[in-house]
Order: sequence, then structure tokens, then C-alpha cells
Amino acid sequence: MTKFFQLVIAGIEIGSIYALVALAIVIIYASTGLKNLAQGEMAMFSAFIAYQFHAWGLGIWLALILAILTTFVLGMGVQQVVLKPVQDSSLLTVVIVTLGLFLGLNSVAGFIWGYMMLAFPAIFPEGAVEIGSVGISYAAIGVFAVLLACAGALFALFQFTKIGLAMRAVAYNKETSMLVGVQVNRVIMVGFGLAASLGAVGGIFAAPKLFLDPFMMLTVLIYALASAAFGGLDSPLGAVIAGLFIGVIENLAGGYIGFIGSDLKIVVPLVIILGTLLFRPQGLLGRKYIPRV
Amino acid sequence: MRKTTTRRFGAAALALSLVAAACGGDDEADAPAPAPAEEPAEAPAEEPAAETGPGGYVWDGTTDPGITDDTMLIGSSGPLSGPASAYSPITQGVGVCADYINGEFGGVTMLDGKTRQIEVEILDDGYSPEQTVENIRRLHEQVGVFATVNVLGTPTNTAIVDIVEDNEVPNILVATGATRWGRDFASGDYAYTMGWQPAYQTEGKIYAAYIADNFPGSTVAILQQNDDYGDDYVSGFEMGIEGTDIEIIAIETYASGDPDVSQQMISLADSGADIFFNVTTPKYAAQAMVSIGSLDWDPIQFLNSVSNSTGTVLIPAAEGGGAVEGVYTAKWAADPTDPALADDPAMIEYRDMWAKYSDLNTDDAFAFFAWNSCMAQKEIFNNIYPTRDSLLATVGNMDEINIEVPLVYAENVSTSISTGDGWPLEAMQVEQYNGGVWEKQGAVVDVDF
Amino acid sequence: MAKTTIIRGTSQYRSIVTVGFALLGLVVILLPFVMSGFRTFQFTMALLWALGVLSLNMLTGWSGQISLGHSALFGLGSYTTCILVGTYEWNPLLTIPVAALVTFIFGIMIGIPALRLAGLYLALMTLAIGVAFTPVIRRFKEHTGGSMGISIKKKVFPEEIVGLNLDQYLYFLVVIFAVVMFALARNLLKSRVGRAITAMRDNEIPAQTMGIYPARYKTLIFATSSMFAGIAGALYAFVIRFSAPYSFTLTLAIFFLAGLVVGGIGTLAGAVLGGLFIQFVPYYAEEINQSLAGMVFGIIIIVIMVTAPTGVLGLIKKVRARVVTVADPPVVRN
Amino acid sequence: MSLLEVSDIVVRFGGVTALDEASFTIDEGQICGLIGPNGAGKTTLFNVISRLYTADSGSVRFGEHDVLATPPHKIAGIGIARTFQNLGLFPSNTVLQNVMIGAHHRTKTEFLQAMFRTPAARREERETRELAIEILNDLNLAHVANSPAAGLPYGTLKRIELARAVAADSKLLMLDEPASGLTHSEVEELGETIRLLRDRYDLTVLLVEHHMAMVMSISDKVVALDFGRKIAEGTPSEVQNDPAVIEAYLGVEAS
Repeated sequence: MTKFFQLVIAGIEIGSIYALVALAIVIIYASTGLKNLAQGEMAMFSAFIAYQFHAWGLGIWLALILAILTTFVLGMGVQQVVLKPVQDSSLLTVVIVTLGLFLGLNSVAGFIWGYMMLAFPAIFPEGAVEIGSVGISYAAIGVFAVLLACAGALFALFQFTKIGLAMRAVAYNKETSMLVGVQVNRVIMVGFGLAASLGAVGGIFAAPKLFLDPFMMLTVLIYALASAAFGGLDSPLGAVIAGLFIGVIENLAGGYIGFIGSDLKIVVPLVIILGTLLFRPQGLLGRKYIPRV
Repeated sequence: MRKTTTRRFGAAALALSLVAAACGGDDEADAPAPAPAEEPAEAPAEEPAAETGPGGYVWDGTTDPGITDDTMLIGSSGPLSGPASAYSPITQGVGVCADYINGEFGGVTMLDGKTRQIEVEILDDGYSPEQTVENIRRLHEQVGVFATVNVLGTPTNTAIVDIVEDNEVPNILVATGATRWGRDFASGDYAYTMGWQPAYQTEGKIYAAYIADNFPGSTVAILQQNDDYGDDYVSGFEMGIEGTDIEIIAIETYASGDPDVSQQMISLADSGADIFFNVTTPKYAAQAMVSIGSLDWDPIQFLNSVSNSTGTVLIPAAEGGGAVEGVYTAKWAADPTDPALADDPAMIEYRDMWAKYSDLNTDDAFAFFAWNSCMAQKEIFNNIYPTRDSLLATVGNMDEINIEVPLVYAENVSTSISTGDGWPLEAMQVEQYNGGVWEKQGAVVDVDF
Repeated sequence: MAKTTIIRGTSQYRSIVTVGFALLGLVVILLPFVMSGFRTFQFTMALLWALGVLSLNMLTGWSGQISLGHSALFGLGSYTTCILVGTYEWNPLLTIPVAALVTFIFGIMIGIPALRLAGLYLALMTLAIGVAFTPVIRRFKEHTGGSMGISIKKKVFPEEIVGLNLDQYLYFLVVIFAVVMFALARNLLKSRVGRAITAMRDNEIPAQTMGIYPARYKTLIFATSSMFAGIAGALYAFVIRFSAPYSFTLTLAIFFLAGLVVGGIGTLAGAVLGGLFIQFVPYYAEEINQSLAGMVFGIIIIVIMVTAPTGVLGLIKKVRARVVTVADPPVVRN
Repeated sequence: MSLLEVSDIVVRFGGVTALDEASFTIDEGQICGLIGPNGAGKTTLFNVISRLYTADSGSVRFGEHDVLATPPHKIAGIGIARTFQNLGLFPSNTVLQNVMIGAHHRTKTEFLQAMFRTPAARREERETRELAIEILNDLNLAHVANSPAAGLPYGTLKRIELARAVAADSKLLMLDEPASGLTHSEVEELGETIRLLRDRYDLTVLLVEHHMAMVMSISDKVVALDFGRKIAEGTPSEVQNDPAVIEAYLGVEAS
């Protein structure tokens, strides 16, 4: 049983990271209708920025707050410079642009910080809460708490603030929003910055566990995309649940199913997700799109 | 930037000289061999009149493509981009090595007495085999290299091995520990591709022997990368424990690219094995050690040499709360981050030279790999006539020349294909990590094939 | 600039097109005799990528279904050939129909569940296939050679084939396949079936009321697209003579997608441009700056997309439109 | 005997009953106007007949076919064609292609024949093309035949849709507000066109339209719906003077 609980806890820990990046993807989708393939690389880049601030002598919490703020600004900049010119083009064009962004960020990070993994300073104290024979590390609790906090903040933002309402309006219908006086361009810009910072949180909190290198978020992105789709592309709550689910199921499958082993463990959550999507094509908590005639 | 420019300039110069060679090369070859006249002073006096190099190679005075009277052009391909980029210092190191040899010694002085500047063309394959195929063809056919050096990776080298054979361009000191390179090179099945580092299988056997001797009756749990590299280690280990009372009770695998290995480590811990054999690349090695630090499992750890760098693996792992004290490994070369070697003259020279000729991080195990390979390249190229056959004869009979690579544990780098020894390095030293230093355990183990 | 108008179907138009194609054909035929073996090989590779992009175009460009799994289909074709030639010593040419059949069946197997999904959800499903391909190949090591890959010996090809060396032979073989496959694709696109597929992409419900059965066409175009990818993969195995999991990762699928969009989605000529893009742009990006090649490549993609959202072909057409207008003849009753 | 027989159709969306036991018939060759205020269930009825919506109960008989037992993509095959209120064109295809797609169910070319351009496929393609050109000429659309449908004026698009429906060579043509968005003169012309098409192609027409003048001038028969129920049926003048109809429309006007 110890093994079981440890697998679940480890699954929640890594799943929280998938969920944070998935949240970033959902925010961009929900506020702009865009799918950002570079979300993971942006998160990785932010983690390097935090690393750099720390290396310059700032405390880790200060470094990560500064990195998140920097990312917010960078995210808005990227949207203005790179994505704005194509935002009315076809979906695929935009996806390919984010792919270009992906390649560029990866290459620049490697150029600046090298490809050798770096130890990212621990954010939470070492040690664990012992419950019976199962130890839950403070880091695992911390990451999970951060995820809940971010999800909560996001929920509040969307439900109770003007900018959140504007974002939802823009996602729902750009033209109408413009007519009722929403500054669409600004909303998209802020949405992008927000998503970038949320991804940054994911990247920074992943870094101590995964070790920092330019490829840290590569596979995480795939899991995050899967989580976002599984949860429903427009549902932050869905993204959180799906991210955690994938983390846990993947671990349990790898840990218990002999034939699957660790080799094919990535396949298990994907199969479950696809199975689910076949019956609920809009994702777990996504809104159903009814074609109008 | 600088490197690319010079290299491109070099390539242009080479193209010109190739044209020149194409126009006038034959005459030169037919001419009554001017080379003997300028026979170098350093040639041993007892050398017979016919010019004979290592391996009984007899030079007929010709020069192979890629070599002029004052230059030698070599190439390399490796992952400068993509998920395997961590290895890029090995590939880049070929260029650094050339700058170093050119800068410090004016180039390589071959057995024909001429000193030649080394020019290098390095190409990125992103660890994708078809890109390696394209690169190697470009190097052979377009760039016209004399040989390739340190081409990195098992699948990538497997993809090009036939092309190398067909084009008859030596591919020496390949940066992969697959067993086949030494075997096929010695047997002549693939006479143009030759390895460098000890085979992963050999290393697996060394751990098995060490465990059987020192921890009899123990059970082993293994974490391995699910590819040829992991399989080679594990199969070597399995061969080594055959007939002993050592038992493997759990094996978990991961794929390169996986975010982390917590699940595998939890499963292995659950087996409760006495020994943990860590067959992983640096990032996962560190993650595994961190996992052990947080799990209720305290095995004796064996860490493969791929990831035994103090500076880039053990220290980061320790900072992340990993269990690193008492870890065993086997090394075929010293560790540049070993504090005990801080004042070692050979290590100082490495650091000085690499800092002088590159911006590579000298703590990086792969940069150091490139340096050791460079030491061998220097001696190899100093001991050939300017032909590919001569190069092959030399690298196949390195027992005849004295190649000193001070920081590798093998007493000398040796091959002797006539006796079936196609592996340059086969000696390893088992060491244990204590208090931030690697301590030697027993003597250097030389595995004979 | 003086603007001229050329009407399609007129003798003037026909002669321009004929001369154009004749020149193109001449260049294509002469190329391997003028270029070095290596350059010939590069163009062969570019054509293989173009076929990969073409296969994706049939799915994504025509029917609007995004696939990130075409690397797996391409790989499946390549493995089929490598295994049949390498292990069972088949004649290489005979493996092509097998690769086509295997990928066609596989395409149907994916196509049927894919019917229920659209947009990003379908992309996710194909992504899963792309991601799962490498571990599955490794898992069936006995047949696939695992991560060591599986190779074909050069000697399965004769030294000289109708007076051509191997590079030239492979080049012409791929050219012939490419011409045939592009022609088949073009015929399909310009037919009742092609119209039905594009109609479905544009507006599915009205298409249904016209009698177009979406499930049938979506599955069949998925399978056909898979088959084209599989044939391209089989030809790839001829040229590279090696298959390893590392060659068919998601990166390849993404390159196909990039080639598709950069070349010009939905068009056939765009696929050729996409193939050339995949082959040559990273190569020159590396020439510009080796350590930042990825950044250069990324910037090139972004710049192309920002300046020409309809791809390079769209850009070419725009430029051409400044000089000549190509118009259709007026429609008259016969 | 009547061609189309709609009996007791009920459609519910959640708690809303969109069609409530609607029944009527159309005879072959008739132009039947279907009128009623917004939300009366006219388009819903169209969608039931073209099988885009599923009826909760009732039956639709078309000739000898049980419509509700026919899958949506086979509706065209039994001879029912339609247009859409908000246009159902294929914008990236040319006008000519749009019309040719209308003939999809009448043609047979499949993947292999198409790829290899078999003689049969070529003949069929030529015939389809000629047919489409013919229809385009009938509807004065020949000049835009090769333009993509996207970007043409609204009135033109409406006519293209009509042309496409005609190309289906159906027995029943269902037009969903063909006059909406047209100018006054265009509407008059449209009425003429519908009559002309009916005569030339032996069509039966079911027409949903708000433009009363046109409905009344071209229809042989008018059916009025309100709140999903049939409130009147008969000749245009009968229905026009039916108190229930007047009330329904006045009620709408009053609100």
C-alpha cells in the first residue's frame, strides 16, 4: 500500500505541473481562441530567468516573483510583436507561428544557459510530512498548494473582475465585444501576459524537481496539451482535474501494469483521454458546441 | 561565430586546393616521389628505406583527398540542437581540438614530415539518423574530408556505417559505447568505423564483478534508459553476474525525454533491493538520486560512467537533496571537477587550453571527453602518412605507438586488430563518492577481450 | 508595370504552361547529371519531404483535419520496407505496395474513431499516435531492431541501373513516384470526391444535405493520406536505407505541418515548396549561425507567416498577379 | 396523391415544443408557402425533413419513402433538396464547383476512379459540368462561375444556393427564406425564377418566407404555423383572410 500512496502523491506532484501549464493553455484559448505550442518553452525560459535572478544573489522567492513579473511583460511583448500580426489568420498559421516561437526560445535558452542541466534551488524546505510509512515532501505539498492558489485566483479573476469578464467576452465573440466597447487588443495582450506568467509558475516550480535545462518542458507540454483538451479547452477547472488525473494515472499504470511497464506509460493516459473524448468530444468540462443550421 | 567563419573560409580554401589537386594531383603522384627527399629528421634512423608506418603500412607517396601539403580537413556530426544537445561539447570539441593543435603545435606533423593545419567542418544532426546520413554524405562528397572524428550516437553511427564503408572514409573515435564498434572494427566487417570509449557492456561487467566480490548474495534493482545504451549496460551486467549469487529483482525503464523518473524509483524502492544500479543519462541520474533521498530506501548505489561527473551531476543532485554519499561508479578517465586533481598538471593544462581555445565549460564532462579524444587525435595524426589506409592501419594498431592520454586510466590507448582487439580503451577504475570526492576502490580493472 | 491578362484554356495559356512544364521537366531530368551525388541526394530528400507534406495536405489542407501523427505513418512505411528487405530479403520495389496497404489499413483504423473528433481534439488524438509510435517500435524490438534501428544493405540495389548510379537511380525513382502521386492527388482534388471533401471542410451540414456522407469521405481521405505518407516512407527507406525510432518523432510531424503551412496549405505546388523548405532551410539556418540555428529557423518561420499568411505559394501568386492576371474563360453553354 | 405528407410531427428542445403535431401535405408540382411568425417552427420543420433534427414523434412520407427512416446523407438521394436561411455555401470553392457539388448524389465517381481519371469518371465530370453551366446560365450566374463563393454579394449568393439546389435534380425543393436580404427588385425577380425553375425542372417547392407579397403571388397553397402548430392551410387568399393567421401576425406586430 505504501507504494500505491507514494505513486499517487508523486502523480499529484507532477500532475500539478501539467495542470499549471494546461491552465496557461486554457487561459490563452479562453481569452483569445489561440493554441500556444510555445507555452512550455515560455515556462522553461521563465524558470531560467528565475535561476538567473537567483544566481545574481536574490533570494529565491524574490527571484521567482521577479521572474513571473518579467514573464508577464515578456508575454505581452511576444503577443504584440509575434502573434498580433497573424491573429486573424487561420488557426494553423497561428499554430505554426507559435512553433517558430518554440524553436527560437529553445535555441536562445540553450545559447545563453547551455544544455547541461542546472540545479534549481529548492523553493520549499526539504523534508516530508510522515503519515504512516508514506512521506509527503513539502515540495509536493507546496506545488499542489500553488496550483490550487493559481486556479482559485484565476476563477476569481474570471468571475469577479472586469478584465476577466472582458476576456470571456472577447473569447466568445471578438466583433461583438469590440462593439460594446471592450478594448479587444488590450484584453488579448493581458490574457497572453497572464497565461505566460501562469506557465512561468509551472516552469519555476517544476525546475527543482525536474532539473533545469532547455528541454525540461518538452514532454510536459504534451501532457499539458492533453490535460487541456481532456478537461475541456475552455474550462480552467477541467484543466486542473485533468492534469492531476494524468499525473496519477500515468504513475499507477507504470507502477502496476506489467505489460505496460514504464515504457508505454505515456500511452495509458492518452488512451484514456481518447476513449473519453470519443464519448464527450468537448472534453470533461468543456462547453458543448452545437452547430447551428 | 568566429569558428564558423574560419571554418567556412577554410572550406573555401580547400575547395580551391581540391581544384588544384584535381588538375595537377596525378602528376604529383606520378612524379618520382619527392617526399623521401624531405624525409623528416625525427624519423627513426633504423627505419627502412621503404616508408613503413604503424601496422606495417607501406606508403607509396600518394596523398588522399582532404589532405594537402599544409592542411588536413576533418569533419564531425553530432547533436548541436534538439534534446540531445547536452552532448554538443563533444562535437564542438573537434573544432576546439583543431584550434588547440594548430595553435600550440602549428598543426599535426605526419610521418611524411609535413606539418599540416587541421581544418574542421562540424555539422548538426540533432541526433536524427537521416540527418547524420545527409551530413556524412555532405562531409564525404561535398566538403571532401579526410576522415570524420567523434561522430556521436549509436543510432546515428549505425545509420551511416554502410556509407562510411562504401565511401572508404575513416570514421574514427566515434562517441558511442556500443560494443559493436570494437568488434566489427577488429573483425573487418566494418573496417572504417572505430570506437573510442570503453564499451557499455564492458562497464556493466565490471560492476557485476565488483558486486560479486564485495557484496555477495545481494539483490539488485536497475533503472535503465530504454534504448541500446541501457540495454548494453544491462546485458553486460547480466553476463557478469552469471554463475554468481547476485540476483536482479527489479528493472524499470524510462524514455529519454520523460519529465521525471519518480514512478520508476518508487517501484524500485518497493522491491527493497540491496543495490541500485543507475543506468541513466545525467539529468535522470540526478533525479534518481534525489528520489532515493526522499524515499524510504537506502541501497548501495552504482552509477554508470555516463553520469559520474561531480560538477554536473553529483553536486546538483546533492543540492536537490539527493542521496549521493557512497555512490560507486567506474571511470575510464579522471573527473575534471575532482578537487583532488585541481593541481594536477595534466588537468591544469586541460583547463588552460580549453579556456584558451573555446568557451566551453571546462567542468562539463563532455568537454573533457573531447579533450581526451583530442589527445588521442593528436598522436594518431602524428603517426600516419597522409592516406586513409595509413590512418586505418594506425588506429588499428595503436599498441605499436605510444599514445599518452594522461587523464584516462588505461595505461595506454591500444588496439591490435590482428589479435581481435578493436577497443582503444578497456581499463576502468571503480571509485566511491565520499565527502565530495571520488575515492579509488582497488586497482584499475583491465578487461581483456 | 504593364499588366497582361492570360485566359486559361486559350492557346496562349496552353503554350505558356507547356513551355513552363517542359522547362521544369528538363531541369528535373538534367539535375542529377549536373549536380553532385550529394546534391542529388538532397533533392531526393526534398522530394520525399514534399510527398510527406502532400499526404498531410490531403488531410489537413483538403478536409481540414489536423494531424500530428504523420511522422508515425511515414515511419510505418519506412519500417515496412526496412523489415521486408532487411529481414526477409524482399526485392525493395515489391515492398512499396505492401507499405501502401499497411498504412492504408492503419489509416482506416485511425480514421474511424477520428470521425468523432474535430479541431484540436483530433490533433490530440493524432498527437497520441505520433508520441506512441517510438515506444511501440522499441517495444517490438525483435522485429524492428529497437532503438538500434534496422538497416538495408546497399547491395540489394545493383551497382548500376540502366546506366545510372544509385543516387541518380533513387532520384529518378522518387521523381517518378512523386509525379504519379502528385498527379493522382490532383485528379482526386479536381474530381467529385475532391469537391465533396473540400465542401465538407467548408460547411459540413449543407454538404450532408447534398448527399455527401461525411463518415465515408473522412475515413477514406484519412486512409488515402496515410497511404501516401506510407509510400513516401517506403521510398525514404530506399534512400536512407535505415529506420530508427529517432527519425520518426513528433519533430518530423511538426516539420510536415510547418512545411505545409509555409509552402501554402491546400495547394499542390505548396507541398513541393514545403518539401524544399524542410530540406534546405534548416541547412542554411545552420550556415547563418550554428549555435543559434534553432532561433534563426524559428525567426524564418515567423517572418514567413507574418508576411505571407497564405504561405510562400500565396506570396508567389501575389507577386505574379502584379505582372499578369490569369483568368478563367467565361462560362458559356455548349 | 400528395408528394409530401407531414403527419403529427412533434419536436421538443428541452422544455420548448418547437413543433406540436404539425401536419400538412403538398401535391406534386405545387408551390407551397410555409408562413408564420418568428419561432413558429418553420426552419425546424425543414431540419426535420432534411434529417438534421430528429422528430420526437410523427412521420414524414415522401413518395414511397419514409423520410424519418432515411439517414441525412441519403435525403438528397430520395429527391429532396434545400437551401439554408443563413446560406450553406462552400466559400472556398468556386461558384461552379458549388453548383457541381449540388449534383453529388447523382454522380458515382469514387476515389480510385477519380485518381486514375477513368473514362467513366471523365464523362461524368464533363456531364456534371455542363449541367452546372446550364443552371448557372438559367440563373444569370455564368459571369461569376469561376469566382470563389466567398466575397460575392449576398443576393448573388442566394441565387447560387438556389442553383445548387436545382442541380440536385430533386423532386422537392425546400427554400428557407430565399428572399431575405434581397432588394425589392431582386425579390420580384426571385419569384419569377422560382416559377420558372418549377416549370423547367418539374419541381415541387416548399417555401418558407416572410416576404408575404412574394409568397402570396407565387404559391399554389399556403400553410401557416404558429407555436409549432398548424393554424391554417389553403389557397393564398383563404389563408390571408383566416382570422387565426391575422391574429398570429397581429400579435407579433403588437409585441
